[in-house]
Amino acid sequence: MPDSKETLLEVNNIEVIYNHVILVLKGVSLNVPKGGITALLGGNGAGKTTTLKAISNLLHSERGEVTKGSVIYRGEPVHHLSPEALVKKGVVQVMEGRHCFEHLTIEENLLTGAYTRRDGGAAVAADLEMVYTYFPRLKERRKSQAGYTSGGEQQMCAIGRALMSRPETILLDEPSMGLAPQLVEEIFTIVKNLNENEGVSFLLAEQNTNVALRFAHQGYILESGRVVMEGPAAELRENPDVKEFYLGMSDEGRKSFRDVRSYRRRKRWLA
Amino acid sequence: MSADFLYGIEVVLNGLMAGVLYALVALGFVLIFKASGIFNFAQGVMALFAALTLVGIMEGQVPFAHLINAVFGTNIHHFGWQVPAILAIFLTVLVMIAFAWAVQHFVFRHLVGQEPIILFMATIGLAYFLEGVGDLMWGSSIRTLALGLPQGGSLWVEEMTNGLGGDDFYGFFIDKLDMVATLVALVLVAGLVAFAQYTKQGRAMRAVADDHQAALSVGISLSYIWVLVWSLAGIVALVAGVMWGAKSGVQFSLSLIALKALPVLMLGGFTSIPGAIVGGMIIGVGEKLFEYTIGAPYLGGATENWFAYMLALVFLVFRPQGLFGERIIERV
Amino acid sequence: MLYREAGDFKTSYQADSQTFPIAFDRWRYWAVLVIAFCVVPFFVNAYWANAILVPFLIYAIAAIGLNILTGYCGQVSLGTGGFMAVGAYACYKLMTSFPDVSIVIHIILAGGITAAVGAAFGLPSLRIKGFYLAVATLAAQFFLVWMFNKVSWFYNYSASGQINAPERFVAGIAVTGPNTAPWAQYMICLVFLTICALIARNLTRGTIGRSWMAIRDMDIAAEIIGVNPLKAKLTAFAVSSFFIGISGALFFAVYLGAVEVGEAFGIQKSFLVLFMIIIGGLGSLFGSFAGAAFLVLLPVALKVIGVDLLGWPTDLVAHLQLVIVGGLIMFFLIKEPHGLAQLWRVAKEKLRLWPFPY
Amino acid sequence: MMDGVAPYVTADGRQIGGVLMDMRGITLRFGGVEAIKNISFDIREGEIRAIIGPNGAGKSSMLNVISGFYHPQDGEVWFRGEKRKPMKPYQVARLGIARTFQNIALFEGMSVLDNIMTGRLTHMKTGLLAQAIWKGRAEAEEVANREIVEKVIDFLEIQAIRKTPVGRLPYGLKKRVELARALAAEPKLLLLDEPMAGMNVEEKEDMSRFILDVNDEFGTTIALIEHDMGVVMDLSDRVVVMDYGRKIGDGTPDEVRNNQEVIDAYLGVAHE
Amino acid sequence: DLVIPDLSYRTGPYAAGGVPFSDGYQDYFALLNARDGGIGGEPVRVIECETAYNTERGVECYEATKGEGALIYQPLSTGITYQLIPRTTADNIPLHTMGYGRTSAANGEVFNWVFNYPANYWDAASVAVNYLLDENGGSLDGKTIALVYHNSAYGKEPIRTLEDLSALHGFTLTQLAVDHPGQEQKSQWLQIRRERPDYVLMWGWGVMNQVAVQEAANIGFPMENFIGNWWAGAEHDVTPAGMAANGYKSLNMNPITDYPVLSEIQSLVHEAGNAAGDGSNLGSVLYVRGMYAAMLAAEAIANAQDIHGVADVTPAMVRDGMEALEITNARMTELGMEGIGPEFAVTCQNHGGTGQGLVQQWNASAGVWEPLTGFISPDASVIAPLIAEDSAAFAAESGITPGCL
Ligand SMILES: Nc1ncnc2c1ncn2[C@@H]1O[C@H](COP(=O)(O)OP(=O)(O)OP(=O)(O)O)[C@@H](O)[C@H]1O
Ligand SMILES: Nc1ncnc2c1ncn2[C@@H]1O[C@H](COP(=O)(O)OP(=O)(O)OP(=O)(O)O)[C@@H](O)[C@H]1O
Ligand SMILES: CC(C)C[C@H](N)C(=O)O
Ligand SMILES: [Mg+2]
Ligand SMILES: [Mg+2]
Repeated sequence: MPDSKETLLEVNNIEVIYNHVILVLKGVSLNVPKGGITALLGGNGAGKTTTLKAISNLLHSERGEVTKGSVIYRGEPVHHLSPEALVKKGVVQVMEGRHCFEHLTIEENLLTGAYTRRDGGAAVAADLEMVYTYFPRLKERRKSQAGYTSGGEQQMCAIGRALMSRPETILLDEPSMGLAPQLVEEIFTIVKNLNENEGVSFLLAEQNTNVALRFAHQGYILESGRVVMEGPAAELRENPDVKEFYLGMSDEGRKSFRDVRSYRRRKRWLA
Repeated sequence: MSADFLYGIEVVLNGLMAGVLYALVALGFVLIFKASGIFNFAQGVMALFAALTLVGIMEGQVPFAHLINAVFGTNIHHFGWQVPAILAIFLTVLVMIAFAWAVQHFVFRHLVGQEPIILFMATIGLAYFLEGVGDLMWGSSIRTLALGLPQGGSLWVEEMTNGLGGDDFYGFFIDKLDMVATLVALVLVAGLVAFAQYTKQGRAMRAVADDHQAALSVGISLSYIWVLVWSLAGIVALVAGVMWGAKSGVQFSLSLIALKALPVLMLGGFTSIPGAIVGGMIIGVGEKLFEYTIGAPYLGGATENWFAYMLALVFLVFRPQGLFGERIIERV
Repeated sequence: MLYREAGDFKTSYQADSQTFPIAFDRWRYWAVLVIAFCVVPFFVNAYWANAILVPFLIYAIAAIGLNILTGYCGQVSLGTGGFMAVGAYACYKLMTSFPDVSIVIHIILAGGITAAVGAAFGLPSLRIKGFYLAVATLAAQFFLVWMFNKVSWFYNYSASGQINAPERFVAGIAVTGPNTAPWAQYMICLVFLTICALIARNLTRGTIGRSWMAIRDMDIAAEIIGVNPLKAKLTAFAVSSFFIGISGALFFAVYLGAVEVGEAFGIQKSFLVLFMIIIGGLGSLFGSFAGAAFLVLLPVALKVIGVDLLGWPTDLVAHLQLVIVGGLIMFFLIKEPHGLAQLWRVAKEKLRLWPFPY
Repeated sequence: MMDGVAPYVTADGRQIGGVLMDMRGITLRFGGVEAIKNISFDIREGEIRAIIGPNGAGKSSMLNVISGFYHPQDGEVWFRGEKRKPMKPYQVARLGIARTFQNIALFEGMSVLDNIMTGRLTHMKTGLLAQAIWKGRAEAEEVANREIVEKVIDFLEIQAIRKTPVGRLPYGLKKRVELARALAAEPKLLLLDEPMAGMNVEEKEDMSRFILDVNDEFGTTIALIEHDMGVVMDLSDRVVVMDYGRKIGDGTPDEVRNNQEVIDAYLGVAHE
Repeated sequence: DLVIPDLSYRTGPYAAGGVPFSDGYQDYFALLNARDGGIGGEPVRVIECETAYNTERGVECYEATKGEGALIYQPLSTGITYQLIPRTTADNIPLHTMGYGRTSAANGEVFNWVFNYPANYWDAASVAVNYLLDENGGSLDGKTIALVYHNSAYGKEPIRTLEDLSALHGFTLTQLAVDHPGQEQKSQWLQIRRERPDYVLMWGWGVMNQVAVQEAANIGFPMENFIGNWWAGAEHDVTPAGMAANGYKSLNMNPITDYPVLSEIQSLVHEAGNAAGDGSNLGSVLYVRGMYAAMLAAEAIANAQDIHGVADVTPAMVRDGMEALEITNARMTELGMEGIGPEFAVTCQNHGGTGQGLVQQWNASAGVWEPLTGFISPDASVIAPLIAEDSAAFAAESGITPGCL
């Protein structure tokens, strides 16, 4: 657990509507403590991505709107800020689905990450090296147009790009998606290192509950646009419902995917 | 050398220069397309508007005089002063920057992340709007642009080359205005290429074109980038307006020069600044040469418009992204 | 609740895929048809026919055509004016060469000829995409106009290159020529529009429509799941041009009666029809109607308000009209980028939820 | 069946037939990048074949070769005992090969139902004219195919979103719709590129169940790329492992799991 | 009251020409209202309608105004004229296309409702050639004339006449088409520079005119050998080229002088605040032509009032007035427009007037068009058969039996 109880980012009871008619978040509240790693869990369509976009103000371009509630960063309301103003304040989001700049090379992609920085070329170059050490694969492909790299390479590129802005808070949307297992571990290790060594705070939406809860300090579970459970990660990990539905463990430990068939049907019935 | 051949060369030379004039218009398109994926239909109207504004300011005309007179029953037209050209150009540039800001603030800010065709449509709305505003502001009569640009064939060139052919060769004809335009265009292109390739803003601009959302997410200010490029495009439009306006007077039809720029864009590639100039030259030479060798003698003339497009079309079949355009990424 | 889906259960897939699955919509649709066919013809006068209804009906056909190509198949075309010209000149040549054959057949044949020309100009779409293709279709536009202007065979060698529609009859009633009654003009266009809309509806809801939309949304994926892009694109070009050709024939024969190619079918026409479908809504038949109505009516309405009601000078009104039309286009796009059709859909969704806000 | 490879029966009693698809010495280059280097493997009728490997190993490229989107510089593709001529992707689809994509490739402008109906395109044959008239043949065909699609919809439990435009769906459901579209084609061979990326365990379980059921009930052969080793190891009958475009392993899950090269290149230290 | 629609264009590519014409047209009626209380005591009501030179809007304007009791149409566009010919004929409203439109409408037996006096395009071609004949001592043998024309129905009108004339007089005719809008004419003018024709004739409108004048100056083509038709000879066509345009010639059907009527308009209309436009066009070439057109309409209406003995005439009566129109020098002088046009009389057979035109020349330093010649007559022996042929074809095509009403 991070020692400070200071809240960095506070989401108060927000409601989000898409296209004027589709109500997606129905009053979500979150607290991201300074220097902590907070996991946002939940099934498909629970509203994780929407929550992150509401925080980083990227909803606008998807015809979504925050109609109620407030987002407070360091004690200041930020929901009227533009996304780039938020980046300048140190909040950067890694979007779901990679969103690399296809026509730019991997290296140019990474450099755009440093767009808001004012600390000179040397520092940027140093960080570029850092990203390359995290993701050697990117170094090999640095001159390729991002559009022609593999899914995983693009994912690395998106994460690397966010790191390039030297943020103090990172909103990570499904960082592990499409990455090979050892890279997943690696990414979370990076998250942990940044968190511990540089004090970067994280809010991460993840489907890979297993890993996420292993690295996070606390977690929220979202279902159909509402927070249904919250607490320290360790507690959540032990919660029987979480175990069953998010970690895929029953009392006997992990089941084989082959064996869940009939069992799953029953669960649905009950639900 | 035979006169026919020499005239062929003359046609090529003039085609090159005409191409440069097309390129001046195409440049504005490229800038905006490169920075936002917006196919700016209003580029031609912007050229008209910029030129009108320049003339209006120089002549000390009262903007919106007609409207004011109609509403208030007054009868004002002129301030009664003349503004020197340099100052007027400066003021016009300011107007174009204000215009860029307004466009971004009132329109495109609200359309971030929309599909290209929607953005294109918005620029069509903008074209109508700006055309109306231009008319309201400065009236719809033909104006003469008195910037003192040189006009007419260069006698020097004509005399130097007179001896190349026989009696029925009169030396090469090269318009002085075209030479000035070429010079200006080259300077512009060099400057813009440097800007786009070697500056941070240039890179950001290309990023924005690829993905608005992602650009926002890394902290690129779309507003800033867009105001910047629209201002640049506005200035380029002013240059184009001045050059074309010198030939025809400043009038509505100036907005139609956009049609001459489209094949250029297509051929050069929508995203390439050098492509605009090279494309312009190829189109210019191609259409003039075709008209000279085939169009006028055998097809009854006036083939230039469609030939330019056909030429570009044929090019595209082999290179769908144009000569220097960014490769269209096809992946699953 | 005024408008509801609840309680509207379908018991067969057939019923489920009908055009208006909601009973209320179906009623409204029939009501519109009845009014259009049985009421309007008795009231239409020359002004309404010539200034508003006939152009609206004809542009709606063209818009449906272009919407198939651009809205459904995703191929942006700026050749509409040229293709309308093909329809018009084909119709003219047929009318003057075979005066005894019914004009209805001529118009349909004109559509067919346009379809062939359209498919030929659609060939480059296999390689060229997006705005590049849009600009490439301008080659068709300029070439066709030039050709109809240059080759005197097309205008029967008349001195000025104008073509004039001779008088023709359907069931003994003049539908072209100066003595056509406004209601007859209106009816023939309405009948064509109704049939075209039906065909378009049928095509877009079935296999062909889905392959078009697949190509539009993601051409590579479409090819990988089994859409033959050549076939899909060329049929889209052909079908689209068929409608556009019909609208061109009607435009010439029934509406204007005399045209000069550059003026009537110039590049402006291509843009106009494209604006219609974008404002109306890409990929929506309703949008084609809405867009055509919007762009035919708005200028007239503004003029009537400005000049006739407020008594402003015409030039001022004309300039303001540009400002307002442009402003409205931008305003609508900001409010709803997917056009009037989408605005309508959202309104319906809201209505359905009413009185709750969401 | 073909190639004289003996059929075998898996532990859970499924019948695995002969070779359905045989990739022989495939090499694929993009400019300087060699994405696939001389790889051979086969897929047998009725089996679930996994392809795994680190990011950028060339897995997706391999699927693209199979579906005819990439044309290898070298190598042969044999399908059902015949050497396949160079084909356009849509021709491949007509052979009965359907797939899903790593970066979801749904038709965003269409409803879920229409998206899935596109999966039936290869089966629908009425001509333009009949469709223009609609009543009669076109409608009958539409209804017949709609019935099949509805079965798929039921099967994947997405009835509720039938009419929703896919653009509005969350990631996981999109993946499911993509699977539905592929299934609707009733393919011989189903290629799945990371079908479970971005899903939580519960959803992965659902997805696994669907995959197994398709395989079981319809006997569809499946080739699958996946990074979740739990899923791969549990579902697949045989696994190909790729690294830097090379094949570094091929065999049953257990064989692969214990292959040192595979562990070094991909699995990393002791996986669960 | 007497309803006169004015289908004008004050926007779009041809606004520069549309504005002064419309100003003159309306101001003259305003003058009649202010000075004489209308025509024959009946006030005139002008309804302006903006067409933007666009045929569909022209049709819309026609339909919108005809119900008001419109007496006569003057659309100032060949394209719109072609739409209106069948419509006005069916609706029995006279159409006056002064110096434009369908040339063969001069045959009043076929085109009962259409008038194109005092001259048409074929006349113009012939007048230009006659002028050149005059310049060259009666022979154009061996000369070359290039025709630079707007690639539209309008621009193509004179071709057939010029072809006939070239056969007759032995000059060589080169045709150079310029596509709308005509901003880029380099090829055409390079060709002219190469071929050095003796004369260049131009059928242009809109931006094409300004560019052509500039390009001619650029290649150093002698301006006095460059002659535009009467739609390519207004002030705004030459001013953008500045001094370089000096000496450019054009046809005109209404010489520019200080007509007394202009000062009347100035004092009774403009100073009373009733000017149609901003007042800046008063006395310009197209303004005077618009005014001239209005005068011809007013005279026809007055004629109709005389013939039928009612003040509030109908369109059919106006047609009768037009067919009986006779413009004499005395009348023109009386109206304060001495010499604004040739004397002519309209008959059922001839709706086209005498076809006379004059040549004027631009004096750039003074900024005025100076008449160079008096009215020149066209060669009726060439024009008449052409008109007969074309109108006969039209009559056959549309099933009209020629005859007077
Ligand atoms: N642009 C949009 N328009 C309309 N509805 C949307 C839009 N984007 C998302 N939604 C809806 O909002 C809900 C929440 O979606 P969101 O993407 O936030 O879920 P998520 O938790 O991130 O899911 P996943 O794990 O699948 O990414 C979903 O039901 C989805 O249908
Ligand atoms: N069209 C292409 N042009 C150029 N390079 C390509 C292209 N397609 C793939 N590559 C390159 O080939 C390599 C293999 O890519 P592929 O997409 O097959 O990887 P993958 O195994 O699917 O990886 P991941 O697990 O990350 O999806 C990558 O390095 C990629 O950059
Ligand atoms: C009427 C004139 C002003 C000339 C014009 N070009 C026409 O249409 O004929
Ligand atoms: Mg998400
Ligand atoms: Mg992959």
